[in-house]
Amino acid sequence: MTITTRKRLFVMFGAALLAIFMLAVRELPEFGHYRGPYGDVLNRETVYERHVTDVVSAVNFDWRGIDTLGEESILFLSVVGTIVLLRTGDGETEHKDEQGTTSNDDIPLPSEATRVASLGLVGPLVVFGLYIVTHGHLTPGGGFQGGVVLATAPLLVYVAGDLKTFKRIANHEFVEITEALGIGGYLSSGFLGMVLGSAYLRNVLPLGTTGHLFSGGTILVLNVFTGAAVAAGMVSILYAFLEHTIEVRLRRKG
Amino acid sequence: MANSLAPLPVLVPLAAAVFLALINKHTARWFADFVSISAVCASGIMSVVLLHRTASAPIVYWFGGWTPRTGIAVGVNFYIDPISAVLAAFISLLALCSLIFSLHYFDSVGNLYHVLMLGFVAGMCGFSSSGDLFNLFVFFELMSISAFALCGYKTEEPSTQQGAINFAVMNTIGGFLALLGIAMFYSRTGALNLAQIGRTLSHQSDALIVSAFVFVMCGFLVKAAVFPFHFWLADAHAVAPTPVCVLFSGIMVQLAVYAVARVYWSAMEGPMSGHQAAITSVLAIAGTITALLGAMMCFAQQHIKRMLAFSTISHTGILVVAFALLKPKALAGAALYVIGHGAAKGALFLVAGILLHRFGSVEESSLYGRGRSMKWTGAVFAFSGLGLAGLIPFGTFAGEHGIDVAAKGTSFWWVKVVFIFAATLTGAAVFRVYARVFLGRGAPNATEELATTSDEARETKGPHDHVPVVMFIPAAVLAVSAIASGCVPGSVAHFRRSASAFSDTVAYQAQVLDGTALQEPPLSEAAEQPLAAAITSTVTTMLAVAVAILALLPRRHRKRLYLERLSRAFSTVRNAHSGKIGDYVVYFSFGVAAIGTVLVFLICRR
Amino acid sequence: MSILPYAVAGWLFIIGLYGIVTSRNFIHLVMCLAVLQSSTYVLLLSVGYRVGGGPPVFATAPVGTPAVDPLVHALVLTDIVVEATVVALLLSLAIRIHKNTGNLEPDKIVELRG
Amino acid sequence: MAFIQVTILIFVGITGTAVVVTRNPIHQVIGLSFYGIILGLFFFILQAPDVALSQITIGAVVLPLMFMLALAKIRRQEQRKSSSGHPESARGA
Repeated sequence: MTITTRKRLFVMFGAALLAIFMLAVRELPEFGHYRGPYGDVLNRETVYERHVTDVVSAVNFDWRGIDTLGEESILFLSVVGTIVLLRTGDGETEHKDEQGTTSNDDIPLPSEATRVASLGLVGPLVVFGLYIVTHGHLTPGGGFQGGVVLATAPLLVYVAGDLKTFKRIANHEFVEITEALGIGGYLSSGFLGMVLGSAYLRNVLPLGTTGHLFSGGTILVLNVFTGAAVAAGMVSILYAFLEHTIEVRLRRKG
Repeated sequence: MANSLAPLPVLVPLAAAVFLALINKHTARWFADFVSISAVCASGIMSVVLLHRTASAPIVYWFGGWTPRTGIAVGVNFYIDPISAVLAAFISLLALCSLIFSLHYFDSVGNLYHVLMLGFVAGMCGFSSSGDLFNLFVFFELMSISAFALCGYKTEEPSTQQGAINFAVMNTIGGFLALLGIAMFYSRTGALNLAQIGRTLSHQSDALIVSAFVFVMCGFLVKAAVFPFHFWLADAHAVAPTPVCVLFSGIMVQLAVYAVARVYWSAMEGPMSGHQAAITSVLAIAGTITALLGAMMCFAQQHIKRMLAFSTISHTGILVVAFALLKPKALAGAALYVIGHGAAKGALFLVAGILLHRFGSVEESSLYGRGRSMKWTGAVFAFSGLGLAGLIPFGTFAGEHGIDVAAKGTSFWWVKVVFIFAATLTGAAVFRVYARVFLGRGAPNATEELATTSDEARETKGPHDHVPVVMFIPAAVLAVSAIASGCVPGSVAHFRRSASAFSDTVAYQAQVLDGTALQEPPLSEAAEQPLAAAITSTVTTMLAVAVAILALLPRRHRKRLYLERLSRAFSTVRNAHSGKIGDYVVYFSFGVAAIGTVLVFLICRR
Repeated sequence: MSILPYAVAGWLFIIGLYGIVTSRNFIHLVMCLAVLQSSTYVLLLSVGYRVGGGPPVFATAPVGTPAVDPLVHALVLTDIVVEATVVALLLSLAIRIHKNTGNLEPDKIVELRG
Repeated sequence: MAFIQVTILIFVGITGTAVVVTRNPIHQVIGLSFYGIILGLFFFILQAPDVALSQITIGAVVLPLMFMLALAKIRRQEQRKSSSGHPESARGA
């Protein structure tokens, strides 16, 4: 089929699809009138049961912790997949043939101001990321969000043009190990409940006082592991895309 | 907790995958092989133990110990009944065979292949045992992600990425369509647990429920490769590494049908009661088209892996028909069929892998007569072909017979003809390849049809002058399992019992939400005619051989029999399998729109 | 008016499909897939919304304050990570396909046919 | 439904459409980043701070960044191919 034919056909089928969808959502509860009961039970019980104040974190890391384990595994496997897909194959000589092309590299090295600004931001960013990760059970945020914030810190180093440092932080081995430790930690904390005679992912650690940093039992622990896994996973994916560019730029610098 | 084994078939492969990734750089290949094979074995053994335990009552396992409160499920549960346990055990068997087969494979790569395989196995095991709609989606994505990466594993060939990208885009769209459906279910019922959704919906059905079900179903059916969502499957199989194809074809595709059945019987049985006819007719038609189209496409292929892929499409069509009948008996047949077919198909793929290892090609014409020296390998190939044709006493025979019996007396008795057609053509394709490649019969270059793909790169290094034992044994084991699955005494009765428990919606909901144990369903033994079925199956197999012989005739004879014209007329259909992702998405939107419109119209008109 | 959020979700799904159907570039195609995916966020969050409800965080607000559904938030969080991973994988496939064929146009790469 | 919600929703629909119909991937990436921010705002208005935070970091920063890097990598591959009739391109064809 040509694109025009496809377009014509799709306008037809897409319209039908949208019509069915609209017919269906007419029957939904009106927007803004959530009826429960699942969410309401969670809102009511979480603080008493788990001594945490951010219900979303409790859902992710306790009520439905297995979903998050699955999701961490998805991230982990996709990192592995990206590395596998972007690996340099046997027959290729990627790194040896750069002399002729380095002049085409038009990414300018950053100015001194950018360098200072970016590197100056790294510290606060890391602190901010760690804060989000560790306070996930108290305020909005948590392992995912904090992990992503942490993952942007090495990128600032990259923007600052400090490629060697970036390479040192973001090289596959270090990041992969962090990633595997993050998800491995999540997996094995789950067994804690099992060992103590309850179910997998049972929250068996002391729950602490509501509102304190050290509260919520395994929720905090799982948050930290997730933070590590997400940060490492994101860095590894970005690094897999960047790897080649870095090699070239490092060589050009001498 | 007594049933603390329940999540382990998922967790053990996952833990092994993480462990291997952790030590990836510092470990030898043999160690990775060792770890992954033991993890898969452990997972399989635990599934078998679980299967044994489910004999008395299915296991409900609540993660985090969150048992339901006054009928409201607050956590996520695994629901393990005999059928899901058998599937999980079968996943492990197939994974074990393909891992052993890959001992010689991929000599050049690191251990990331094992990591992906283990993740894939974990995803499939989770998908087979989850009792929560969103959790089902998570495991769906988990197995998809690892499958995409495995599919694109041979990065050097341009066709590989095309196949993988078609696979990935279609399945991702399917996954998110299913998620839209899940959101719609959730908004109506405020629940994600299948049992609770079913109980809350009770018997109400309106446009919302029907389309939510259609979305979830179509999303999963994309993975099941049902017409018109099937296009990606042949592309993905043609390019994926052969051991991975074993898992794709042998179980991943079928799991999607299983999930649709699970969703239907745990949540949708009530809302759909009184409307079964609508579902049956829509799905039976889709399944029939899939079975016929897959069989014809299969016979038309020269590329052996692609041929086997289309054969999988055809057999999945049969499974969809079995589900469409909405009867426990058909379900029992389908479960048995999955095992029998998966084992036979796995063996066939592994033989294709052996051919690729020896000769660097899986193109029928270029392999002509080259397999003469490989008597045993050829025997495994032909033997598994008998399994595809549904010869007694293969598992496929018992399964197909079960489905036939269920269809008898309904207005869908004619599906038997479809089954015979599909079995004949898919079997004939295998026999034709066997005769050409392993016996050197027929014309060497009997085809003037468009050659589909160029030669594949070998997946292996080292000497290619013999068949390594580690490649042959898994193939033989799978071929033997294909026949063994139909011979286990009492297996049919056992599957029947499990299937009637599977389809007992009220008991399912009571067990999950209230914790009341199921009673043993009574064993209903219907009068059957095994003799007639046995004769049919023998005739079908003979037909398959006859068709294969016809295809081997010299060209002028085939011309006289109008076979040439037939194959030319079929080329339009072949050309629809264009390999263009845009086309596939158009067919997809057509499929969802058609199924949705028909079902909403049939069920919701007042 | 009250079904507007649902309509937007449906529209995003359809327009994403449209983009994929008509795409001439794999990178473009993957971005359309990201748009398609965002339809699930919009739908999920819309069905969990409650007029007058606060965020499901009870740090300052006492328990019992009307709040929106926390569950869909958790689902969307998972969904967002899934999106990022799928996009990463598809992009690496696209990079590979470009490396091997020098082409990014889906219709020009026809290795698999029939 | 509050006025602000309607406005932002319509805006979500429009930007989403714009991302799809933009055919130049580089412009599209900018659109996608913008779209991510709008979605984040919408989530914030729906009282979902967790999701909004996640959406803004991933949808508006990381995702567009991935696309940028992929585009850069592809451009580099193209340059290499054109600068020297490289054997690699012959391999693929």
